[in-house]
Amino acid sequence: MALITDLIVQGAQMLLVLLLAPLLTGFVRKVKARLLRHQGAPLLQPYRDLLRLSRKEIVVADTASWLFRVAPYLMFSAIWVAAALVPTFALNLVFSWSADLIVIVALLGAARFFLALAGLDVGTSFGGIGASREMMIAPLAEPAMLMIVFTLSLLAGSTQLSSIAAYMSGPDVGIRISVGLSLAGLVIVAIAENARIPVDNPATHLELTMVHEAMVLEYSGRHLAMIEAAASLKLLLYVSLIGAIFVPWGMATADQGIAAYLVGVAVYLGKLAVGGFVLAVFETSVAKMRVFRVPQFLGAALMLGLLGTLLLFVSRNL
Amino acid sequence: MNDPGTLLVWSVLLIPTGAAVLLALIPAYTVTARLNMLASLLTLAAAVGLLWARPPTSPYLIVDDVNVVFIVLNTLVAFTTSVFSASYIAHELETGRLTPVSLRFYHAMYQGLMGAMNLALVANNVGLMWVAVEIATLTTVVMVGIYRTHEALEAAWKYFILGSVGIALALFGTIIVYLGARGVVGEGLNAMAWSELVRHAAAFDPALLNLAFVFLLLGYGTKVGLAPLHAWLPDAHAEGPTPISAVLSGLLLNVALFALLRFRMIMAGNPGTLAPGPLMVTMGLSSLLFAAFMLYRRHDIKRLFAYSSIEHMGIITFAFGMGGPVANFAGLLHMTMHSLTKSAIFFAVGHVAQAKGTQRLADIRGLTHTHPLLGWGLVVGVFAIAGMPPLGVFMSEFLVVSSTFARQPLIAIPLVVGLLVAFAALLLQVSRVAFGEPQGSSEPVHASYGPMVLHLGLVLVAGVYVPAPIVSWFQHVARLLG
Amino acid sequence: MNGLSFDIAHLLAGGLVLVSFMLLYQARMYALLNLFALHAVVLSLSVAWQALIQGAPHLYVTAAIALGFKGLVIPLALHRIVQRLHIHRAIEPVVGIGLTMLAGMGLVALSIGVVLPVTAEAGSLAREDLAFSMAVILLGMLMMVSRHNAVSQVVGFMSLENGLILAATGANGMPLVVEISVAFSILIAFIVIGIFLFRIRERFDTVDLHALDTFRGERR
Amino acid sequence: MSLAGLLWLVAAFLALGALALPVLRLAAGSRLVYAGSLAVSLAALGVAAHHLLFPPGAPETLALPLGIPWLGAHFRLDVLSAFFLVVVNFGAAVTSLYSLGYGQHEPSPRRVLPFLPAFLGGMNLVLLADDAYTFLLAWEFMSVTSWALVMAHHREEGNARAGFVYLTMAAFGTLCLLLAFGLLAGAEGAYAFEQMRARQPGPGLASLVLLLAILGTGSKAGAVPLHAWLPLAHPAAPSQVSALMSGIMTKVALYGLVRIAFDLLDEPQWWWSVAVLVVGGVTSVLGVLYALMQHDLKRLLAYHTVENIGIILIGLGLALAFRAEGAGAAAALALTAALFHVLNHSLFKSLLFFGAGAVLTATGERDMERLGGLIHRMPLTALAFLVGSAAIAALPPLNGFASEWLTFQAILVSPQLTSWSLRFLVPAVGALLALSAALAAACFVKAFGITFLGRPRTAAAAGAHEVDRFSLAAMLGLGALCLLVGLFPAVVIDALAPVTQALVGASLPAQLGRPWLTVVPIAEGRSSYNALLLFLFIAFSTLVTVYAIHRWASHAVRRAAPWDCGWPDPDPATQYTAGSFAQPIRRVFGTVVFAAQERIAMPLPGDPEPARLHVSLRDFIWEGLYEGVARVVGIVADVLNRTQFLTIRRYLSLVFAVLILLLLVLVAWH
Repeated sequence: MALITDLIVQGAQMLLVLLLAPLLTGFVRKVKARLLRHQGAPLLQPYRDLLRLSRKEIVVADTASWLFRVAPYLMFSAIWVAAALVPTFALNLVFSWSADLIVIVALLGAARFFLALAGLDVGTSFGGIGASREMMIAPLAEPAMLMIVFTLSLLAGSTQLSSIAAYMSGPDVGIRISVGLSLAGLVIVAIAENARIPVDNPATHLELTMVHEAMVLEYSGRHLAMIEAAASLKLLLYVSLIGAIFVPWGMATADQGIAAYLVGVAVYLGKLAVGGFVLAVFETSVAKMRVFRVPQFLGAALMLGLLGTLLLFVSRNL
Repeated sequence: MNDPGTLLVWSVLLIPTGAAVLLALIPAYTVTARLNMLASLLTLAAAVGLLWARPPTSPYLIVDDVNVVFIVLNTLVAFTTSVFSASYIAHELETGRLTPVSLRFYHAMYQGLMGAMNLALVANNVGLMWVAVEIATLTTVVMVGIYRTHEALEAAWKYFILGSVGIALALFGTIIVYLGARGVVGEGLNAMAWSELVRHAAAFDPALLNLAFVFLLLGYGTKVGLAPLHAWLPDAHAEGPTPISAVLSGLLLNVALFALLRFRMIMAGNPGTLAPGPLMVTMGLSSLLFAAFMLYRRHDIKRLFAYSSIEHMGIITFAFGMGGPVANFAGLLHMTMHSLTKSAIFFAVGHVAQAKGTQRLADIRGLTHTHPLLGWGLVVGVFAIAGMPPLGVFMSEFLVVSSTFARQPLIAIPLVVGLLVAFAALLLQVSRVAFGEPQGSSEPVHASYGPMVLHLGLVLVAGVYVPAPIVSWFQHVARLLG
Repeated sequence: MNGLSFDIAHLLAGGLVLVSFMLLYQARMYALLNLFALHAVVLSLSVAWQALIQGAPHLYVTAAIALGFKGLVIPLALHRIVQRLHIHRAIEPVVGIGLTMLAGMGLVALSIGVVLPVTAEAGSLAREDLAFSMAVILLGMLMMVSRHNAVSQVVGFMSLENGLILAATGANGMPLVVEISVAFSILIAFIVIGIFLFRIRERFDTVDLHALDTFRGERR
Repeated sequence: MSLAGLLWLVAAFLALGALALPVLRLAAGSRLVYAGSLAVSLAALGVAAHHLLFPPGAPETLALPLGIPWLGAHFRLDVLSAFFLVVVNFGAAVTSLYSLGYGQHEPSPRRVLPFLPAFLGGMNLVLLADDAYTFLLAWEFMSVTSWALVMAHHREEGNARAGFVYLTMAAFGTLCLLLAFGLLAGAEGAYAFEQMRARQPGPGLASLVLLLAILGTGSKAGAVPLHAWLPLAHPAAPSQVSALMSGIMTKVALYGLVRIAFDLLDEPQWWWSVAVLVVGGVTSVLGVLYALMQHDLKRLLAYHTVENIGIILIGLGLALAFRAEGAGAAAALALTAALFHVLNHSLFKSLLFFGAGAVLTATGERDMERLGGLIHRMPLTALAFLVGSAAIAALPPLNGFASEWLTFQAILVSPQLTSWSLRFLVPAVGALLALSAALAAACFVKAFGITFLGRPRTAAAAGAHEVDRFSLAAMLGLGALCLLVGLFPAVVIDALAPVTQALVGASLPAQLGRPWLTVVPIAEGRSSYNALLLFLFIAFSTLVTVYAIHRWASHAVRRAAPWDCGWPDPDPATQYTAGSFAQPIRRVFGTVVFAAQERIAMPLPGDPEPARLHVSLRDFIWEGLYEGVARVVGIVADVLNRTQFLTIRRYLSLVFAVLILLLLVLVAWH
């Protein structure tokens, strides 16, 4: 019985993230548009896009191999699973203990791996440029991410998101400089991973400025739909990750009743809205940087992570 | 002459001498070549007999744990070399580098050399030993010059002059030893009989012994080819006939070193003496390092291996200088392994030089492709000499290095450096010679591979298993060496 | 052993060292050869004296060899070589004569210093003899390395070897002395022959070792 | 009993090598030899696996009257050697299987077949040796035989040099180990490992021993800066040999380190781990950076071996640190991670080298710039290579990720350490580890993408064909194994428990008993990883996606020319190349590490010349260390060589000088 409910909750989260992801993207776009004094597309536009794409026929380059057609499914499901493993509105989901934060990062890495391969598959220069730049950004982002994980696990004594969230919501965390540092680092990593301004511009089609878009240039139809969906899932994932770690309040636990779950969902929606708004504001207020400025940007994240760790040692021993 | 031991030891001495006379008389070289082999085989048989039946010690002759192994080794290599030499000189006659006349001379001298070396090994009287070494030197001088080429004669002359000085110094050392012994043992023969000297060593005047050892170290050290007394050695090896190079490296150096060991034992028997260890260690290290670096700039394949002989004599001297049961055992083992391996290498080199018609390293390439057996034989030989397992030298080097490092880490460093430098040099040269795009003629050479294969086989076995009696003899000698 | 015989032996040995010094000093070829003959004569005297006081008749043989072979035959042979090969008269030393003499002094001092710690029971005569013979040997070697000219190098080697004979005869009752002296005579004969009519002259018109060393081992 | 059996199998290997030449006279000679080595290695694998899974109470020992006379040759089979025996012999078996097909393309089998079984025998012997002499004998024998294999294609450009560098470095390592053993054995020569365990050197000497051991084993395993031989030698050898050397032999070298540092040395110092950790971190990052700069497929793989050695060294270093501080469980975790990675790397590195060999036979090319599009012509090889790439890039749920995850867990428990320098060092090492992992992913996107994807760059690549069934069987089998080991890491972890128990006196809690086979290294609440569940999860969601797409989305597919932003260019030269793929990373890291410089030679206007991009990289380790040493040796050799050309008089003066010197010494001594 308990298992059944657990599975139901887990499934609910999977559906939830899947359904909310395009909405978040749409929300961000809307806010950005408004900040730029545009009318902006309606909130539900991303859903419409996905539907339209999935109805179109797909054009596959004749030099493409089976990998080209398999990659979107793989990356989509990998990111979907990763997103489903991050606590959103409830803690201690049934599958959450099958993977900790490191695994989630690795899952995203897997998705990137296959997408980059797909970019190289057709054998065009744009695919190559996208793949190689994507693969430059990742090695810079992952150490920073690990440093953040390190800091958190030092604090919470765990790499399990549920445990971390429980600890952060607990009484004995207090205000720590390390937490702030890792938050800043995580934000930078999230921006880079989601190909947002200033690292990358999801809206552009000016070839030299794009990374992610160049990589998926050859995709069309339902494949493209899946890739878009995966992208917005990833954004959602990071927002909810930040939420779960740094604003861990209002999340339901297994033993509480259905009401708690509803509260959790409401709080979660709030978090998403705030996150999306902040992101939109940030994106509109900065300009995209040159590709080879990105290393410094991410290096800063790494420094923040290391600093957090070391400060933690100090503060612990003072 | 009644007991077998005496008979055997005399035959070890007389067979070569008689053969020498006989060979000097017979003109037909095919016959003499076979006779040479036969005589060497008989000597070997007699020597092997000595393993079981030893003669009673006389003031002149002695067969004991110290020399029995080396007598057998000496005669064995003498025999295999004679086999190799038979096929070698055949080719030399075809090419006309040797005339039948000079060949008669060659064979006679060969047996004479063997007799002299055996005498040096079995001599109990240190004066007699000195005489034997001198004769051996003179015979080799003549044989080095046998090609009568400009270079050969000059090499022989260099060898002759330096050797004579060495002889003189060694003699002076011997005289001083006698002076020291005279007061204790009493005047006359016994005062020069090694067995007596060792027994009474403790009572000698240490100052005299020290003085003697200095002269002996230089005198016999010149023969051993320790740097910087080595100058004659590379040219003598390079310019003489290859069988002589094999015998020089394989045997004569050993014999000279053996003479030095006899006196080392006397020194070890006397507590008051200045420990000869440091002297030998220094000489050994200098030879090792010097030769190791000299290996790099060589252009002549025989000279290359001549320098490697200097290197190994250095290692052996070093081992005896370190002393102690392990190092001394290693030294003795290394002497044996080196003479087997180095002669095998020279067998290969001789045929290679004949096949390619040159001794220039630069003109010999891709040997394993053109002459597989020769090429791989050379490779295996070089690996053996470089101390690669599972070949015998590896064991002795293992023992030397490890025991040295445990006792004197700082001394072990230059030793290891020298070994590594020498290894790299040999590997560099051999991988050029044996591999890569073939150069030079590739028609098969009619060679006798038996000796080479036999030697390398023995070395291979020794790396894995050393027979118990040899071990016990060596251990006894190691104790005597202190 | 009574004082007088000791003194005489001492005198003769010292005389040998003196002659070695004169050899070192000498700069003219013929005079050098004559001096070497003198060297041999002094040696034979000392050997003969040793034979007398030791009552070892076989040493007379050695004395005779020294006198006949090294006192007469070899010097004459060398005379002929010098004539035959037109060796210019002067001997060019590597370093100045004076310096060489100085080095010689140092060598004598060294040999005495080395022998000093030898305890007297080895026989004082033996001890002194040892010192003197070692001095002669070292001086001989010095001569070999300080002369460019092959003949004078041979002379140096022979004086070295005289020192050996002196030491050998000085050691009472040493066996094989005669054999050794014979062996050495043969050795010297080889050298002289080698220089004289054997390869050297045939191939080089001078015995100056520069010519002999044109070949310095491996060609570059 | 099983020890004796293993020794017989070693003998069988050697006999196989000895018989190879006569057997090769037969038509199917090479097949026979490979089949023989397959059988022997399978037997050895069985024996070793049995000993590992059902360990008897005490290790088996055996002494033969060989080797050093008064000592004899000692052999020992304990769980540690059993584990490495499993790794070695499994690799040997797979390689033999692969060679059944691949070996047919060998141009000079007479230079390969005699040495390959001997090489395998030597590696087995190293793992069984229980005294210094036997160990070093087998160790160096392994080097020599593998050198002979490197020289198999001796007429190819640069192979002789590769062999020279390789064997010289091997000799250097052996001498270092020899010195280490000399210290352990002491002056009286207690060479048996049993005696060494009994008599421990003082802390100072022990540290010296450890440093020498790191030098000795590191030079064989390819730890920076002693790695230079590896990228030269591994590509030079035939591919199945490259697989053995990269996948197996380096592990045997690490076995030597583990044996000395964890077994022979008793009281570890905490700073030993600093040495190992620094070496490991630097090795892992530099290795992968070097790899990214390569365009020779086999050399790239060789450099990746360097990287993985670094990862394993990090694990070992952590284990040393925890052991020194007496944190048994953590030490067990780190050691398990390291050994697990040993197994994994042997699996996927063999697989990748097999793939490279397949590409080589199919196209005759090793240069990625001349390949491409092979996935169309060699689909199965491509699939296997893809799995291997994903595994070495540490993607879940494959095996590479499992071991790296464990390593990260070990890093995350480092706050237990009391030493400050370690506390600060370990996070940095962790960052390096993450960096190298991410770079590895980039590198294998490049390796697989440039080689197998895109359009063929040469006719050879276009005309490629799938390889024979033996090779495919070996590769696909390894690929399946990579997945299985990744899905069930608990099995391996439990198998490693006795090993860690024996070495650090503790072991991870048993994993197999847990629900859903979850891996929980320390505690439920702390961290857990369930590859199986994750895999099912992903599979499920993928199926759901696929179903949904095919249920509701359109099925229309149109094949057309690539879009490429409207300017598709048929010339395959317009694709991204290996060099251009690595360009961003080269700009970011290379400018510092390799002093990378890019120069564009732009032709004058009207000049039909194409513009050229010149990229210059410098290998500072090679230039500084190796060429420096070579220069010094050369100078000394030149100086000393003058003594070859003196006159006789000068030689005499030398003798005279030595004489005077010795006499003076004598005087001084009195």
